[in-house]
Amino acid sequence: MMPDLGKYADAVLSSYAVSLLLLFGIIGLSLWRNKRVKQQLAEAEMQLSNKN
Amino acid sequence: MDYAATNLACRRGDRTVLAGLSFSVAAGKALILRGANGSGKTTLLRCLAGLTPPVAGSLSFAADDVAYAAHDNGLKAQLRVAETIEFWASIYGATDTAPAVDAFTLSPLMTRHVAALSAGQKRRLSLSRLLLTGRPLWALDEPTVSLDSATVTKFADAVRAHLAQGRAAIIATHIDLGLDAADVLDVSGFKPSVADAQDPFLDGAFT
Amino acid sequence: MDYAATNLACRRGDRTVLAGLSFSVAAGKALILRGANGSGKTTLLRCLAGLTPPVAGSLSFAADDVAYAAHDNGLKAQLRVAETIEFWASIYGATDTAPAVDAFTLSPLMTRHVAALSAGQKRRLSLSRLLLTGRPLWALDEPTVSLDSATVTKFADAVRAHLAQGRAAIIATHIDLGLDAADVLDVSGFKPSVADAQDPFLDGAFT
Amino acid sequence: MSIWRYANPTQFMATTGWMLPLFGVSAAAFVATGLIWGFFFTPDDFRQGSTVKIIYLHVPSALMAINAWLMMLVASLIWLVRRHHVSALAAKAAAPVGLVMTVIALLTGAIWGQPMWGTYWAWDPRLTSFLILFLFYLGYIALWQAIETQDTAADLTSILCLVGSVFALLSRYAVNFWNQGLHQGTSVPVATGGRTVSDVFFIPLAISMIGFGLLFVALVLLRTRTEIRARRLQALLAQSTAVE
Amino acid sequence: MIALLRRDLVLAVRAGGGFGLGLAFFLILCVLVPFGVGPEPALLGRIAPGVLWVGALLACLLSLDRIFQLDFEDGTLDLLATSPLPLEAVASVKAFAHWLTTGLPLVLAAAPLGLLLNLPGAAMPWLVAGLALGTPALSVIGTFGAALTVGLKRGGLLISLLVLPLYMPTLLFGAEAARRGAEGLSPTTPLLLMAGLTAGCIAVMPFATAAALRMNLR
Amino acid sequence: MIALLRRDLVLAVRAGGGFGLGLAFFLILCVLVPFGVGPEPALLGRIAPGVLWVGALLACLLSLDRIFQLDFEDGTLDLLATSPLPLEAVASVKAFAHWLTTGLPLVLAAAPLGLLLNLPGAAMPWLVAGLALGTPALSVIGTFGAALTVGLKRGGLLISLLVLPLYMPTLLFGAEAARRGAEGLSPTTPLLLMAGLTAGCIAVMPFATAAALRMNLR
Ligand code: HEM
Ligand SMILES: Nc1ncnc2c1ncn2[C@@H]1O[C@H](COP(=O)(O)OP(=O)(O)OP(=O)(O)O)[C@@H](O)[C@H]1O
Ligand SMILES: Nc1ncnc2c1ncn2[C@@H]1O[C@H](COP(=O)(O)OP(=O)(O)OP(=O)(O)O)[C@@H](O)[C@H]1O
Ligand SMILES: [Mg+2]
Ligand SMILES: [Mg+2]
Repeated sequence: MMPDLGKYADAVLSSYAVSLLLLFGIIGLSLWRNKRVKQQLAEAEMQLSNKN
Repeated sequence: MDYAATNLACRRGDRTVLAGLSFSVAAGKALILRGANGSGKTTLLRCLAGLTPPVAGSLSFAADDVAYAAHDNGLKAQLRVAETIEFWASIYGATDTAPAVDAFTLSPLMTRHVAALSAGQKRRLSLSRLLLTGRPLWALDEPTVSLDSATVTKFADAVRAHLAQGRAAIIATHIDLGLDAADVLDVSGFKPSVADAQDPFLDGAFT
Repeated sequence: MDYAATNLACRRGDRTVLAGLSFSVAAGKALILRGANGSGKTTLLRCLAGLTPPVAGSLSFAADDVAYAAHDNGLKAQLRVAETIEFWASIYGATDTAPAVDAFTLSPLMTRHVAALSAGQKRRLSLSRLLLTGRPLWALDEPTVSLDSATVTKFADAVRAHLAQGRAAIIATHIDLGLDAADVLDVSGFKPSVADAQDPFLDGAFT
Repeated sequence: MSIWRYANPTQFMATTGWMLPLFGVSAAAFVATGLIWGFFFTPDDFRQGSTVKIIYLHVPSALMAINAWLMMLVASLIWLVRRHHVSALAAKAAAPVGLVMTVIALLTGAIWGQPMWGTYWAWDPRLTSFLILFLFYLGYIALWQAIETQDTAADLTSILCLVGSVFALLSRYAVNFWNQGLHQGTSVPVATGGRTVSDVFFIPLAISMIGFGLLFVALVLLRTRTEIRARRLQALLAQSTAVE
Repeated sequence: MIALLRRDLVLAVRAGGGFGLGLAFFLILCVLVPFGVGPEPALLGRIAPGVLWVGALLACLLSLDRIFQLDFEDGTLDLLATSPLPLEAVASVKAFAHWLTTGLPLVLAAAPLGLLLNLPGAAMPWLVAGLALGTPALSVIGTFGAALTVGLKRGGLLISLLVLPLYMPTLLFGAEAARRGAEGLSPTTPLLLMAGLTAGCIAVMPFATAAALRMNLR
Repeated sequence: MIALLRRDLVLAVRAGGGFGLGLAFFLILCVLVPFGVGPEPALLGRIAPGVLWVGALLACLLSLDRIFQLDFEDGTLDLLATSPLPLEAVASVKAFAHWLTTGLPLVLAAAPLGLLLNLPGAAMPWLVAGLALGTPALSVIGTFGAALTVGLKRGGLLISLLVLPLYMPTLLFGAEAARRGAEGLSPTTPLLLMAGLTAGCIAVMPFATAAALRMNLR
């Protein structure tokens, strides 16, 4: 299954590893922050509607 | 000429602080702004001076008519008193600095560096700029801060002289200046509702 | 315990501003400093707080007994109100910040950044530090600047409570705080003569 | 109904609510197809050996790094001219994504450089201008972070984006003038249609490029939604303390 | 406007800043570099134009944050903004004052300092010409950066981050001109390009600066 | 003391400063130098240790004037001086906070940036070791310089002038260690000397700093 990368295996694998790490990093960060802010907003709206 | 504001709303930072405020100051009159700390006096004055555009409403005068004096003195510690006065005189194209110097008894201090003035002396120097602007509407933010009582009286005299020339003043202050030709406006009464905030993120609802 | 100064002379920059000043404040009493702008109130307070050593004379108390509040607020725009209070609490080892917060009604402002406070709100925050110091002698330089009248009353209450604990206060101010247990000292009467300046270059004569 | 109604936060939230999953899923599909195809099912290049596989990451990310900045430029202009808040927030949301793309392009390029040119880094014009782009992203993000008042932050970053774009172009030109490079020229000139990469490499590369584009859109939509919510949260809190 | 310029210069001189210090910084850098990279004359000569250019840039950067910050903090900027002077004029005057106190001394000092670093004689006139043409752009661009960050305390390093990429073209043209001069090639093209760049900056940037100031004071 | 440290770090981060920016400056410098001196790898490799050291120095310098200046201007320094905290402790904490936000990021970033400048691999560990040992001294000495100039507005360039000569020994030892490393010689002697210097500075300078502060507040 794994293709033979020859003497450049290090370069190819590390570039894939680094890139995927960064991509998943930004995706994860975006999702996490989205969830957190959504929750905070919901709480704030709840509080305000209770107040009025 | 009247200086009027109609249905004004003003913002400070991200917050709409005042809304629905209207007033009119006739020539020769003063308007005293009252209100507890944080009620929006500074916000209003900055708006009148053209520093923050109003969120809503309109003003009957241009920012060029307004001489603004803020909480801060706007003085340079390294300049001498005389140099400071000359600087503002040439910015405003004023030729005669004597009235400004006399109104706040600055002549004994002229050769001092601003750094070596006491708090009240600094305030006096800062206020003297008003007489150099030649502008008809004074917008003053707690001008009497750290002035002693004799100087407060002198300051009130300067305001009266200004008004007597058919000009006007809007003054935020917590003390009584003893101006007879003064209306009082309490800004606490103009708290905005959420709808006044004019913020597209507060229209409609989403979660 | 009495807080006394004997024959004090104080310097500001290169200038000896006060000389021959003596006073004594009993526990539970306040001393109000009066004097025109530039008469030396700030100079005296800085000397009491240990920032400038006296040119002559002596103090019956240590700088560690003094909680000093200056003209400037000493606030950081980037910190929140709560963070500011916590910071000073831990510097002074105070465990309970509630009295400080309550005395100046800061609780609605706790989550705000200092940058987004009005002038009077900043002053209130700055004064709240006094209650965290736990020090017996308050040395306050025009503490009521830019406070509205309701807050001035609250502040006077705080001073009274402090005095009621058998402590003392020295307050420079141009307004009337309505403290009954207060003596008044006018610093204008202590102008130094040339001999008082204690400057070796003014002794003897040479040309 | 003009297109500008999407610049209203409520409208934007409603519309993107169902668009976002669509973009997300298709981005995942395209990126996965492109990269798996490229990594497992393409032959080695006769000169570059297996390192040619890096191209499926390097070129799409480089492309998106530039496009992200262009998108920010357009959004900034819209904010400055028409003052549509969503557009300012979209620019804010895009910057970190663009930054990540730039970093990926730089890192994969550097890793590729070692076997090809014998060095991780050379002061080649294209590489250099990418490094400058990286700095622009950093500055832009730092300025957003540093300013409290949201509208002011939007205004100032927009101006920075505008001025920065002009100077980025200028330095691209100046850099060329300064050093002739090692880096190969564009081999996918879309305008002329001719290309020097053979189909075996090109098809997965194209899929990957589309995938990165979709991924960018999906991320920007998601992050813009977050920014809008954060903004509403802030406005609610601010106004409730002002009104009370 | 002249009053503002005079005031800024007086302040620069009084505050222990002024002409002397930009220069002193430049001198110190030129002393540091040989310590850092070692004393071989040939090596120093090669890197001299670059070092002098980088030094000019850093001397500018070091002083940028003060252009508006002090005026902002003590409230003078509010007063200037409400004065009859248009903010564009304020921006230009500030940039000009900055150039007079930082750029001009560097231009004058470059020749003797070049000697210190073994700069080849052929490169000298082109280096000086480049600095003379380029430093005004540095001041104008830097003033823009200062206007962007004026509200922020401790903006010092943030300015550097924002402004340095904007300095890149000027630096490239300037160093290129000096290098071509050293190698006996004609440096007119980069110099002309740089002159164009500087002229453009002087014409356009004050408007961006004034806009940024207005937004920050709001 | 920990409260003060925490406050300083929070302020550094909030004000758009903090860890990132010292680093960004360093990065920018490493980008500038090749532009200035030209792109040849061999040349760059030779001057790399010197450039990185000079860069570390400048990154420190750029941020020095803010150590006390802001606290002085808004009156906090008066309040700190009358607080139970001894001024010596204030001085140490300020220096430590400065190192955390400026020196530490530089140490961490030196290796990757060395790559950018073609720094020979053999020199790398010694360069990093030198920076790790030397940057604390830079912060402590810089804090002293900041205390000397605290009363003066626009002290920025004056500080540089005062502090740079004091930085000289650190720079010399550091660059020497990196160069010896690059040439395969043993760099322990300069490193040991530098460690001694740093230890001495950390022990003694806070007293000088506190004394300078006291005089300036008087
Ligand atoms: C850090 C170093 C590098 C950077 C910043 C970089 C940057 C870029 C950029 C900006 C593009 C342009 C994409 C476009 O115009 O469509 C590109 C394309 C490309 N790069 Fe790099 N590159 C780097 C190193 C390398 C290396 C070492 C190689 C291999 C020898 C390489 C091979 C390519 C190829 C084959 C393309 C596609 C060209 C095309 O088809 O348009 N790059 N790179
Ligand atoms: N930069 C700012 N950002 C956000 N809100 C602010 C800002 N400055 C002030 N505020 C808030 O706006 C409101 C109005 O402030 P303003 O300074 O106008 O009050 P003021 O009437 O002048 O009070 P004072 O008598 O204390 O000077 C206050 O609640 C204050 O907390
Ligand atoms: N840094 C300084 N150097 C030299 N002289 C100074 C300095 N600061 C103030 N002075 C002078 O010292 C005198 C006393 O000043 P001080 O600040 O103590 O007055 P004050 O009573 O507090 O006045 P105010 O009511 O205005 O605050 C004044 O004449 C002032 O001009
Ligand atoms: Mg106010
Ligand atoms: Mg005083």
